[in-house]
Amino acid sequence: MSAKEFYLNRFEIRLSGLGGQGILTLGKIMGQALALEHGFYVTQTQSYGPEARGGASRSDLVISSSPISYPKPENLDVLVALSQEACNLYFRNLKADGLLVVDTFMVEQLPTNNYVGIPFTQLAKEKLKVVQATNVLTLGALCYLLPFLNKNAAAKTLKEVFPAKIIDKNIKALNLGYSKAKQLYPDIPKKWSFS
Amino acid sequence: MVETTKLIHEYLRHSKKFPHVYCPGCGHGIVLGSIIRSVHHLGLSKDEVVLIAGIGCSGRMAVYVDFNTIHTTHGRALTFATGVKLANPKLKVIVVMGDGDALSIGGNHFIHAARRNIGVTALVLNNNIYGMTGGQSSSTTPENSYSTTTPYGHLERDFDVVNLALGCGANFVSRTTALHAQLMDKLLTKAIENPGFNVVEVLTPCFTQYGRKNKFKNVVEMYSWYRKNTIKVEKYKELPEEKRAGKIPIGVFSDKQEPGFEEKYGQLREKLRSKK
Amino acid sequence: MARKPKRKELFALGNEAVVEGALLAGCSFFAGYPITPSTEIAEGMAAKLPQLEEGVFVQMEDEIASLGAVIGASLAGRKAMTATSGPGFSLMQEHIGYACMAEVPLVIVNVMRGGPSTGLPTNPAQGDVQQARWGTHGDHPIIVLSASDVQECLHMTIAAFNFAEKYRTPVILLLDEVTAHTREKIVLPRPEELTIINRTIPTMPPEWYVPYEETMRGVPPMPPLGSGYRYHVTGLTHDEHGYPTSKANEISALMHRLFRKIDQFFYDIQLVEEVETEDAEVVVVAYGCVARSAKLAITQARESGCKAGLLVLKTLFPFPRTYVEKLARQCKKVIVPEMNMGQISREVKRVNNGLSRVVTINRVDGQIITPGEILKKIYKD
Amino acid sequence: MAKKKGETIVTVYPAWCKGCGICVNFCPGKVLEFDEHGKAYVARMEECIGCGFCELHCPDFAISVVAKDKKDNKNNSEHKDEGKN
Repeated sequence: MSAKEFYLNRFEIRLSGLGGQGILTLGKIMGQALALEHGFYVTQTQSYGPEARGGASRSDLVISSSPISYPKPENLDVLVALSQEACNLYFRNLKADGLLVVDTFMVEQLPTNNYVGIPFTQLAKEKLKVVQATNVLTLGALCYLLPFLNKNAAAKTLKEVFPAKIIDKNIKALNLGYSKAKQLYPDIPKKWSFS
Repeated sequence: MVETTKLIHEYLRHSKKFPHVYCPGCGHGIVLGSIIRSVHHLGLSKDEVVLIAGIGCSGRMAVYVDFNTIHTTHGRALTFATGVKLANPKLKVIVVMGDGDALSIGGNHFIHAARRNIGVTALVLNNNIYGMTGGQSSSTTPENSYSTTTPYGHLERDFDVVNLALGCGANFVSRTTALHAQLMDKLLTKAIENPGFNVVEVLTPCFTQYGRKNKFKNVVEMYSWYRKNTIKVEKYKELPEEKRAGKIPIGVFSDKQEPGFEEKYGQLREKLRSKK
Repeated sequence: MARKPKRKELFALGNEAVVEGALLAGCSFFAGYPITPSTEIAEGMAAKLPQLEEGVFVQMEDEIASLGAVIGASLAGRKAMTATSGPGFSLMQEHIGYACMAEVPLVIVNVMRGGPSTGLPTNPAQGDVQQARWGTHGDHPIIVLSASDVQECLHMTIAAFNFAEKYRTPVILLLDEVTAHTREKIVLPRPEELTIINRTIPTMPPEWYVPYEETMRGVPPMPPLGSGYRYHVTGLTHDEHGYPTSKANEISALMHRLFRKIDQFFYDIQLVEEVETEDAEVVVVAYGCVARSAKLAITQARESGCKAGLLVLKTLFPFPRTYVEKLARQCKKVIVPEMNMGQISREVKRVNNGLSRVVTINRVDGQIITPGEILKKIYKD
Repeated sequence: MAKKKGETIVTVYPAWCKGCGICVNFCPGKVLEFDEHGKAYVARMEECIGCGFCELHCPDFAISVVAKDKKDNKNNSEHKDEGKN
């Protein structure tokens, strides 16, 4: 699980959705796992708005095997959209062969047939009984979909970032997201070619 | 309390020219004497006293006395003092401000220093006017009185320093006049020693810029006015409402010993360190 | 041989890196007032300083008070700082002048906004470059630094403290929202890897101490308040004893010393990074987050065979004129992209003085200048 | 301190006196008066009761009041020196 196995040249991910869905935390945890556990160069930027809840929220990651100059994404390799609005707004920034990951519970009108759809919010509500776990469920799914992001590294980061009393629930969410993605989209990880 | 002049001379900076710049009869000199007597009475060394002044006539005081002295910007003396006290709580910080300094341009700092209860002594030398800039009205210029910027009489109301300080929660709040030097010594001694934020308002005459424009013949008449119109706060409280008008109470209005902000911050540090 | 402990790594915001840098530099006092996009610096200090033996964080009533408290703390012997953004920086200007005049070491971090006025609080801009240079009234020298990535935020904060202490002067570190709010991995240097400079304190008996004495370096020693060296501090022009003066010869000596102490160490202060400038025919001069855009642009230009280079300014003032002049002589075109209407390009043009063609890229819409925009100017004749 | 008359010596340092008149007007014993230059001087030393009002309220630190016996000993000469500053 080290950065040496994969050569990434500006791999760009946008995590987007509504304020309150934990998008910024998701970006921070994912960035930290990739930077500190895997040893990639990572820049994580986000849009700051005056609104703390509701409204659009996004967090961008640029991941690379060499130092990153320009810290913002230019062409997205992955767009994660946890709301219809975010999907509509950012789909045009996704590369033609990029991967769209949506929360099918929140996004009903898809701009393409080529996407990964998992009902993260629904799973969080029904299986975990905590809607706040949506973001970590998403992280779990991404750990499966992106071969360079290891689930154990993500779990380690979760333990560093979250207070002890909510760790178990979050690990559970991480595993659930991972297995759900694996079950629904077994072939996606093979899509990537890193060299 | 005689034989104090020689003592005062010991605290003055011998490299500075005397007599000082203040106009004849200006109470600022009396206040400087009182600060020195109070520091001496408390047995403090010159090194542990920091005298911080603002801008204006009162601001000039700092240069004359052999303490650690800082002549700051207009109205901001209390902010410097907050930094000094927090950085080194062992220092005794005395802040000298005029009325324009403390309550007009520095009003925000005054109320927040009081609210924060930072451990400094705030001396407000209230002469009801901007002296150094030439007699413009300040936030303590009485209604209807004249200044160079209120040539037709002042329409605004003036601040009551004591009530303002009380409202902001200062530990110790007091008032005296330049004519009541013994009371001033007592109040200042107490204020320097007391924890938290301590206010001493000194009514001090400015004949040059205020008295002349407001029907006083000379500075002595202004002192006589203080003698006639001030009353000990204890007696003031016994007066029936109708007899209080025009009387200025002097003395101690609040005397609390709540710990200063710097002390509480020290306790916080202790707590955090013991947890580790 | 004992293995050295692993350096601590953090995934941190630029603002958080400033906090780490300040603590490594020995900062133990912070006074500030919340303002976007600098607030994480205050929040970080609020959490960390009380954990130190002597650390103090205080949230003041406004930015004027914040810098006043910082000056007071510095006079009392602390390494002290504040952080703010455009509007707050404007409020601090009077006290910046005071700190220049009274020679009080301190650090101000300004995470810039666009303006005028409240402007654009949550988007990046580089609107305060000339304000940092000339914001306070009266002639004065000043040191202004910048940083373009998160690790550099840490190192430039340390540099800011070192310059402040070495030259007894306020130092301003200008950041932008992108740099302040980007998270990246930073590596905390081990203390023994760092050079930390502390102010010189007087060593003569107090009676012989002359607070503003002319010295070789032009920087007089500075005792903490209460240490036995009683002297007078003032913002008025003063003689070497610190007493106010209006005598022409004394004022002249003071003012010239203030300038000299910065000027004569110009080569120590001017920090830049040169990227592929050796054979460059087109040079981009940039600072802050825009320097990162420029870096990608010149990489792309080189890939297509265009001899492009980059000069990243880490010191903005005193303006690193020797580097700019050298490159202006060498290349055909100098491109200055910045997120204002031309604040550093004025300096570049002044130094360039007709040597080369100076082209500017200016954005004032709260958006970072992209590598594509710079690339276009590199190619364009 | 002495409250009897005639037990104190009052000194005014003319170099520092600005002639404001506080001492002259508020002295309970009318000890001080103005001289022809408008500065305070001790006109009736014997009337001084040693209350110290003038010393405390001289804004210019130009008046010293000391007990007679002390004055005779050492303070006399020192005070004179300072008056010349």
